[in-house]
Amino acid sequence: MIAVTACLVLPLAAALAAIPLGRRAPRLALVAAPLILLAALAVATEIWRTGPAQLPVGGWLPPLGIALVVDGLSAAFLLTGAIVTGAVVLFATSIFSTPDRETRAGFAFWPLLLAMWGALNAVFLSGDLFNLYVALELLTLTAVALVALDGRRETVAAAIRYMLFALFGSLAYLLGVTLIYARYGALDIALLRILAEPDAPTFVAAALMTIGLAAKTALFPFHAWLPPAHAGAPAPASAMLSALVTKASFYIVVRIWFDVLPVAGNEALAMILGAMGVGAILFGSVLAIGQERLKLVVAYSTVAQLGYLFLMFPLAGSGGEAQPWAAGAWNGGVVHALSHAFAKAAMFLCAGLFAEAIGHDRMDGLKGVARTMPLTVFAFGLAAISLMGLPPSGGFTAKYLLLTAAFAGGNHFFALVMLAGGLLAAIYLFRPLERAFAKPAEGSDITPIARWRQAVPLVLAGAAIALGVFSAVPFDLLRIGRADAAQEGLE
Amino acid sequence: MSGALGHSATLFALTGAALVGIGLYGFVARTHLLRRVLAFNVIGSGVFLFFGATGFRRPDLGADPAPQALIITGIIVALSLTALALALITRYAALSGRSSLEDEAPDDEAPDAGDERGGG
Amino acid sequence: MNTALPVLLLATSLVPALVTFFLREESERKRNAVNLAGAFAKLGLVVVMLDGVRRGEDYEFRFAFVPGLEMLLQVDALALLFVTLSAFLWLLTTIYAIAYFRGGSDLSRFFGFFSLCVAATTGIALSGTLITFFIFYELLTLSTWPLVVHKGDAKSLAAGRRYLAYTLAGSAVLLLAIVWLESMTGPVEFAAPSDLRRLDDMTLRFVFALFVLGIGVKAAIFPLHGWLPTAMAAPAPVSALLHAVAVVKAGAFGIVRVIYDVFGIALVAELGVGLPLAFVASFTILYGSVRALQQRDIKKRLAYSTVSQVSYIILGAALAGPFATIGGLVHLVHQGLMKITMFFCAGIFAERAGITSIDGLAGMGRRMPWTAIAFSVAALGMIGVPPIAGFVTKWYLGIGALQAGQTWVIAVLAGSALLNAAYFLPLIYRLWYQPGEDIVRADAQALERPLALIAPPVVTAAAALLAGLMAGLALSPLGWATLIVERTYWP
Amino acid sequence: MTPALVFDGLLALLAVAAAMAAIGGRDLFGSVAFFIVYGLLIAIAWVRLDAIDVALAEAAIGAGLTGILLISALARVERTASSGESGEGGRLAKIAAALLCAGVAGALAWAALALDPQGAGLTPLISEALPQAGVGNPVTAVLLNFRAYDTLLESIVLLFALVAVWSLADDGNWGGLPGLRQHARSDGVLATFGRLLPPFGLVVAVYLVWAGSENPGGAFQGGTVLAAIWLLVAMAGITELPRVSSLPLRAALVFGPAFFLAVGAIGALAGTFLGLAPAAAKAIILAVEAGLTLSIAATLALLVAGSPQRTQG
Amino acid sequence: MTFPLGPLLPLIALIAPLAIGLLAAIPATRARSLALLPLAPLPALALAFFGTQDETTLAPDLLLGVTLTLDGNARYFLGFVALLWMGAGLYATAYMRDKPKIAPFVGFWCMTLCGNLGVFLAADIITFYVSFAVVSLCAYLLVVHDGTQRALHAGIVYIVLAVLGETCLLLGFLIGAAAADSLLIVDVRIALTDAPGGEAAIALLIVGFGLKAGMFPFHVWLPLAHPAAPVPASAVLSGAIVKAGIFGLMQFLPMESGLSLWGALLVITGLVSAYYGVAVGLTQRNPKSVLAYSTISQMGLVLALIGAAAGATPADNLAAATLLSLHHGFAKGALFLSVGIVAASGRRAAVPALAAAALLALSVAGFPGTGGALAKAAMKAHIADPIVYWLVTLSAIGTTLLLARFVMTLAAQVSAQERARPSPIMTASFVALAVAALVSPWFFFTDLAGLPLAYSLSASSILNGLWPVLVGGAIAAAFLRISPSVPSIPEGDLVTPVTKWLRRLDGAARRGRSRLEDLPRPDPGVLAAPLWRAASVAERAFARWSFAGLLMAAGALGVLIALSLQ
Repeated sequence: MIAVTACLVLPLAAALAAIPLGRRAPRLALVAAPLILLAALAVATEIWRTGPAQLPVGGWLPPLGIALVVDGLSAAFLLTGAIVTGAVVLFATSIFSTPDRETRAGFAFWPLLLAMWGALNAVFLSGDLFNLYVALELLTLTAVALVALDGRRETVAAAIRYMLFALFGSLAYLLGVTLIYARYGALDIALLRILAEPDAPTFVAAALMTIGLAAKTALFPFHAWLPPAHAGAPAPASAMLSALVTKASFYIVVRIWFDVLPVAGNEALAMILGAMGVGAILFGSVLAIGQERLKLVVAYSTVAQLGYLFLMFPLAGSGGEAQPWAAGAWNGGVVHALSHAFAKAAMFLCAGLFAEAIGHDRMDGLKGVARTMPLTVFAFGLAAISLMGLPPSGGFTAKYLLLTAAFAGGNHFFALVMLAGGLLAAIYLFRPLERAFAKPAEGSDITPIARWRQAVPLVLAGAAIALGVFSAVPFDLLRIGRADAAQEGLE
Repeated sequence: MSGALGHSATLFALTGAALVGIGLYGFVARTHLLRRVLAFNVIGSGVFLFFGATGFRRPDLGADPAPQALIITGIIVALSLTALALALITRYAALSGRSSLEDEAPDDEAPDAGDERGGG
Repeated sequence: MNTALPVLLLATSLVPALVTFFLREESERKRNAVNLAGAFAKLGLVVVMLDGVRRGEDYEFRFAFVPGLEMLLQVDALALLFVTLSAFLWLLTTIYAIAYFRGGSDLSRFFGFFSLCVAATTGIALSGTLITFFIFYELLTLSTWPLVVHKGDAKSLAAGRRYLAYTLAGSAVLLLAIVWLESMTGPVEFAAPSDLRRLDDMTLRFVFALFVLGIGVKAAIFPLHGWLPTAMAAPAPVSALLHAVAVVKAGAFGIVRVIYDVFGIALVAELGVGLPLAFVASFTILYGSVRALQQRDIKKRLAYSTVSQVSYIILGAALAGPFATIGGLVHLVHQGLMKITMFFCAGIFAERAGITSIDGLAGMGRRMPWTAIAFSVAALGMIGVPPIAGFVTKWYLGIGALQAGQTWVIAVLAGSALLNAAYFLPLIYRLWYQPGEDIVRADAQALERPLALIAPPVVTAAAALLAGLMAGLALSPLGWATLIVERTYWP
Repeated sequence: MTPALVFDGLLALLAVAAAMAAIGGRDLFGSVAFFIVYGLLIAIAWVRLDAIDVALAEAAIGAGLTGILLISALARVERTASSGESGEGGRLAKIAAALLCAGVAGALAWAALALDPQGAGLTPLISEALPQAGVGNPVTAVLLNFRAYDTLLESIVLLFALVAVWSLADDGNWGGLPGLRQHARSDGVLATFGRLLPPFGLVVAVYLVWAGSENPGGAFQGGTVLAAIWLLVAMAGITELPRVSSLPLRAALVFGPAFFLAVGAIGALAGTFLGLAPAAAKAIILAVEAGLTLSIAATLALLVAGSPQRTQG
Repeated sequence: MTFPLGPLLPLIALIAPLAIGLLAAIPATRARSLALLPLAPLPALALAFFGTQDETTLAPDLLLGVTLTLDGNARYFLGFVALLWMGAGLYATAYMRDKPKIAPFVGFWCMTLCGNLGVFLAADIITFYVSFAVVSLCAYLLVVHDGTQRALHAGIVYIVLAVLGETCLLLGFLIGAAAADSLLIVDVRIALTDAPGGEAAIALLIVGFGLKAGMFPFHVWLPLAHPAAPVPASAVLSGAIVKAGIFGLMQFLPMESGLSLWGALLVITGLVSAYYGVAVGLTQRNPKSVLAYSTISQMGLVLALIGAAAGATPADNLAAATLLSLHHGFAKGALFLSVGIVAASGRRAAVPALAAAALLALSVAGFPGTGGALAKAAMKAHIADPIVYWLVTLSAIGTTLLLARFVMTLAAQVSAQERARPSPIMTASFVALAVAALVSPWFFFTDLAGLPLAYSLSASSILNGLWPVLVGGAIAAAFLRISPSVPSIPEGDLVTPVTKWLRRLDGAARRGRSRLEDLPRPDPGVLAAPLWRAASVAERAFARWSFAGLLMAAGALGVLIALSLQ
């Protein structure tokens, strides 16, 4: 399947080419982005027609070689990643392009961004646990580098703190992979699903991998590195970080628990992940409400929204017979991840535009910004709607599915937490919106922003809404090659 | 001969586990950033040793090449991460004149008694 | 053709909304043209459908979000009642708003959200399933908030904050109720009510209470009405269309849907939840009137009067006899006509003569005769003086209550009629019989300009008069309400 | 208790002791020194585990290169930051940390003991597929054929580590010379070594890469040696490391992974990504290895040199 | 839009006044509309004379289906009301010629007329209620037409009580219609007796209609409103509009089923009103308020007659009541006009007017030979209970006294200019109504009183009618000579104490509310602060790597333990 290889090769090739190209890298990125988007689209249509596919790299079948796996879940994340990164590339050309002479940030940004894109695609396509490790490390490396791109003291400190959490996470994950290999002699996900049994090495491996990936996904209580890192990074970088980088490690956790070791999972594990999710929603929201800087509000909102994703584990399998759709919670979690990607990317780009227009990042500077930057405020509003889980957004469809699963399964507590999360989100998201709609304070000169630059976040926010309205298509896409554990749950 | 070697595999696996434990202690407990990078490398080598040992349980068939390849890849990745970490730490030291993060007591001032002085 | 019409009906206000958003601030003529065209088109469609539905056609549009979770736009007689009202009043309010805002700021934003809100109201009316209802219910909240904070000063921002606190909390409760119900019985469709027997009585009662709490916020039932008086900080066209017609009516309409189509009258009676609701509604009627009596600001007094009047509809629905239902439904239209007239006039008094408090009204009868006449007709109608429309509602509610054996209700009706007189007659008296200040105000002709500002209240006042006078007509609000009741609820 | 086991036991104990000294040491420079010793001990352990390739890599990269990086970082941090030595954190926190780390180690040990003593892993499969791999050394076969995709990604990781390190430079001296000015005396010991050793190093590196296909060795080990040589020459003041913005340098850095990726892409066009036909496998692998060695050498050297500090010579 | 069925005349009778009212609204035709005023009730008059009885006209689209019919008594009511409106209308054309605000006067005059006629024609309860409401409301506008402070005050009292009355009527109609499950008045009347809450409904209806008819204690608005209104309006108010209340009672009270309890109560209040009206009327100075109190007294009598009907054969009593109302309408209308004429005429020209007024007064008192006598005779013939019979006859004395008082106060109203002469149109209308008052009972006595004309001419009835008048006259003459100082009760007697009490109540409520308002309301921001502080302290802890690292190690062990609990 050429499309799958294209998804891998194109971003990496572009990343490599961007290093020597230096000043002309933005043009290269503008050429590469649509191609990769096309490739992702081709992958999606391919599996839509012919179902999930497994492609052994180099012709060697697992367990010897590495197999690329393409199913609904991976295609969905590939496509979302492509759209978000494409938009970020388009947006970044207005910030990181210095035609006259090459600057440090201009040189470093493009290769790192394209490498990150390659790493993301590698994670979404790989079917081998160790290969996932290497791809995850490339992703973390580029992410840390992008966080520190500003070179200010706070961002370097944030990058170091991110690095510490990430190092622990990767070591834990690596240790888990070694134990799995030692125990089963295989690293391929499809093979392991057959071989896996609930015994000591598997438990230790699963525990280490779960906590390692939880740290990389910044799940509460290991979330503290995310806000300073994502708020410190430049706008396009923080969009990529919040929207996609955290989702990659979440994707691996989903793969492990639903594809590889469903047999090892049990009620207690689901409850622990659920509890951490609940903690994330409540803790993240409370902190987001108190923040003064807009980017910190959006960053803490990420911490909170990630909590919803992990509610998927306790709720999976409790779809209830009354629902005409299957695996409600699993689908809800995934759709939430996708719509959060779109909405959060849009929101961070908007935050970037606001910071650029009013010169600083404090929220009280936003007064009257709706008059001068209507499109950006509209995009921010649409994204906020999706994050609050209000219809007609993707966030709502996801919340509805999770809620129905919660009620059908009888765990009303999670349902109440989700609703409370929605309300708390409304509080911290309407604070900036309210200032935007207020009358502009005297003497606040807001530098105008080009309309096309304001349109980019609007497209992303529109995608988040469209995901809610036209959610039938992604729903069918996700059904292809879905693990049956998604329906029966982890017990 | 084979019996003895078999035992050494488990021996090295246990050593690997011990090294991971020691490295983890250094990585978590010590606040000096360079010490933490050093500890990270100790854990890394511990993990690889553990992995290699489990790959040598059948001395008769020779060391399992797959773990070896993975370990080499792991070492290179560990190196890359260490290089980036060290560059960050040097840059941070140049910018802030500190060798540990603000919210953690620098090695010399922390009083021995009582728990850690938070804040900052 | 039958599936296209509901979508077209929705589009006639959705399309202008989206177009207006992207229009530049200066292109006033284009903006007015788009909105007026939308309004006329909607009115035309409504007339076509009125005829069609009377002849028994059914218009339906299904769109599956997630397979099994459907958006259903269904034009039944009840829906048309609400749509006709909102279409007719949208047209008038647009004309009024154009004149009112001549030379105002942020008008593209205003008209965009204005049309969006009407689209949401139409959506609520046409919704055929609980989920569709919730989606448009939320869209209404989101599209009305920017209108409430339109002025951007501290007062309207505080009003907006309070409005959001109430409505979003209400929507969370509503979502809780919907999901709780649908997790047991599968997606609920109004036309084909599923049997709710799967839940035990206690849960059903609790869910019904949640429904009423959730929707009650918008229907301004006591104690959930706090937001309505403060929302009066919004400009006049907003309080006219939204807080007299769209938002509160959507709440009342929602409760009618829940009682008749979700639970069904038999179940409501069996559960014995109808009576407590009637008590709450009656208390709100009296409470609203008493509070209105205490207000010195005109719009605040009208707001509390709205709180009291909307509960008539709920009372009618709660008593659930054929006559009471007709009374409730027809009041949906009558109160809309009368209340919007009064808000229009309040807006004119505030805008043209700078009068906001009741004492300021002294002697305005001579200076602004047409506005004063319209205001007086509407006020008399509210009191229930025949032949203006108000008395038809009181008549049917009274008969319905007696037939349902609840004689205490007519005492409430009488009490409320007296209270209405107590707080409206002084206004009329001041208008016509109290001598105005002697300082020479601009003569009457100068005040009552432009025509587009003065005509709407006169038209709606005339409509209220006609609705009462020609109540026997088949196409009059009463005729249509009777058709609804005979066709769907008591065949 | 066979003599081999005694040796292994001793070796393990020594390694653990070195590790504890490195971690617990009071003086930072002492800790780094102990770390390097620890690295060598681990290299010996790899030899005992009959994993020669890994031993080479551990010695060259694990102990050597990481050691150098640590020392240069220590030097720079000492110069700018006031770092003293003393225990930190309360006693309670220390005990909790120790307990938890022991717990993790215990869990690992418990898992290790629960493993099947006869587990053979992929050895049979690899030996069976070795003939089609085009190379004799099974480790190189796995690295560059069976799991070539891992190695490709890994090389990109290394390259982008350098890009990240470079991005931490000051905006002012972007495009300048990496690392600090070296001022070795022209007739000093360093200068003589700088002139004597390069030819030997070159030979050793080429041999390592060439031999890698049949017996232990390979691109990474060879690359490290080449990097060491280049650093020595630079430190000796004989040559100056090229500017960060020089095109040939960047081309060299990118060539290795780019060539590998190109091979993969061509393979994909022919049907399978990174697919090497058994006949041509050896030639392709060697070509790729050569390219990788070049790039890895350049990358590692520049990683040690660090981000550009100076704009002129 | 279905076309109305049945004879069209009733509809035209209602629409004609509205048309003229509309003319007044349009500035161009405003002057001519005043001239057309007297013609407004013409179609109604024609309907009264030539309309076919018991024919229903149905206009399904109007209101909730307007059905009009003309039963026995209604025909007479319609007739005399129409005539009275024509007379007053004629008078108004002259009275209003040079006065300001003609348009509102004509407009509301016509609407009140239309409402008044509607009350008599309505066959369904909704049309009746609407007409009744229109009459009440538009009458208010006539009362406050002059805009003087006194008129406005009277208006306020009037409208408050009118609204109370309307509400009572609405409740009564609701209970009746719900029980009868039909809108026709006939069915409602039958259903009222055994309806659930039937007694309450009847009480409410009595209060509602009684209030309109000036029944004690709800009469307080009448002496304030009638005098304050312009002369033609007061004539119509007292003459025709009050009769709407009477007609309402006749239509709705379920006489057939022998409603003894309410009948008795009605008789008592009727008589109390009669005597109370006389007592307070005597203290008044303004001739119009004396007339107003006389109306209260006369209407008291009619109420008593209707109340008495409950026991015996209701049809006869109601017919007698119709005759009584007819005569009172004409007489009271004429008397009010006379006040206008006397005020507009000099000493010399006033004499004939005063004489005519005195004659009318006698007629009302029941002096034999006048129309009043016949009406009184018809009334007394149908009162069975002897005590009531005597009380009624004695009331004639009171009436004579009161009207003598009226003539005295009227005489004082003669205008100062010697040569002032009232306009011929005014006198013509006054004379017409006076003649109608004196003569018309003669024509209708036979079929309304159910007695041969001869009965009234018999000696006993003449004597019966004569002595109370003579006694009354004697007392009046005595009073004239010694002219004792009569205590002056303010118009509307009970109103002043009640308003003072209400004002005190309102003050207390306002103070109570203001105390309620300044209760401190918890500000959500304050509550959230500790929560936010705790969260940020926790956040700083989580951020510290040494703590977070431990947490992760502990997390791994925790998950391991959870998993191994399999």
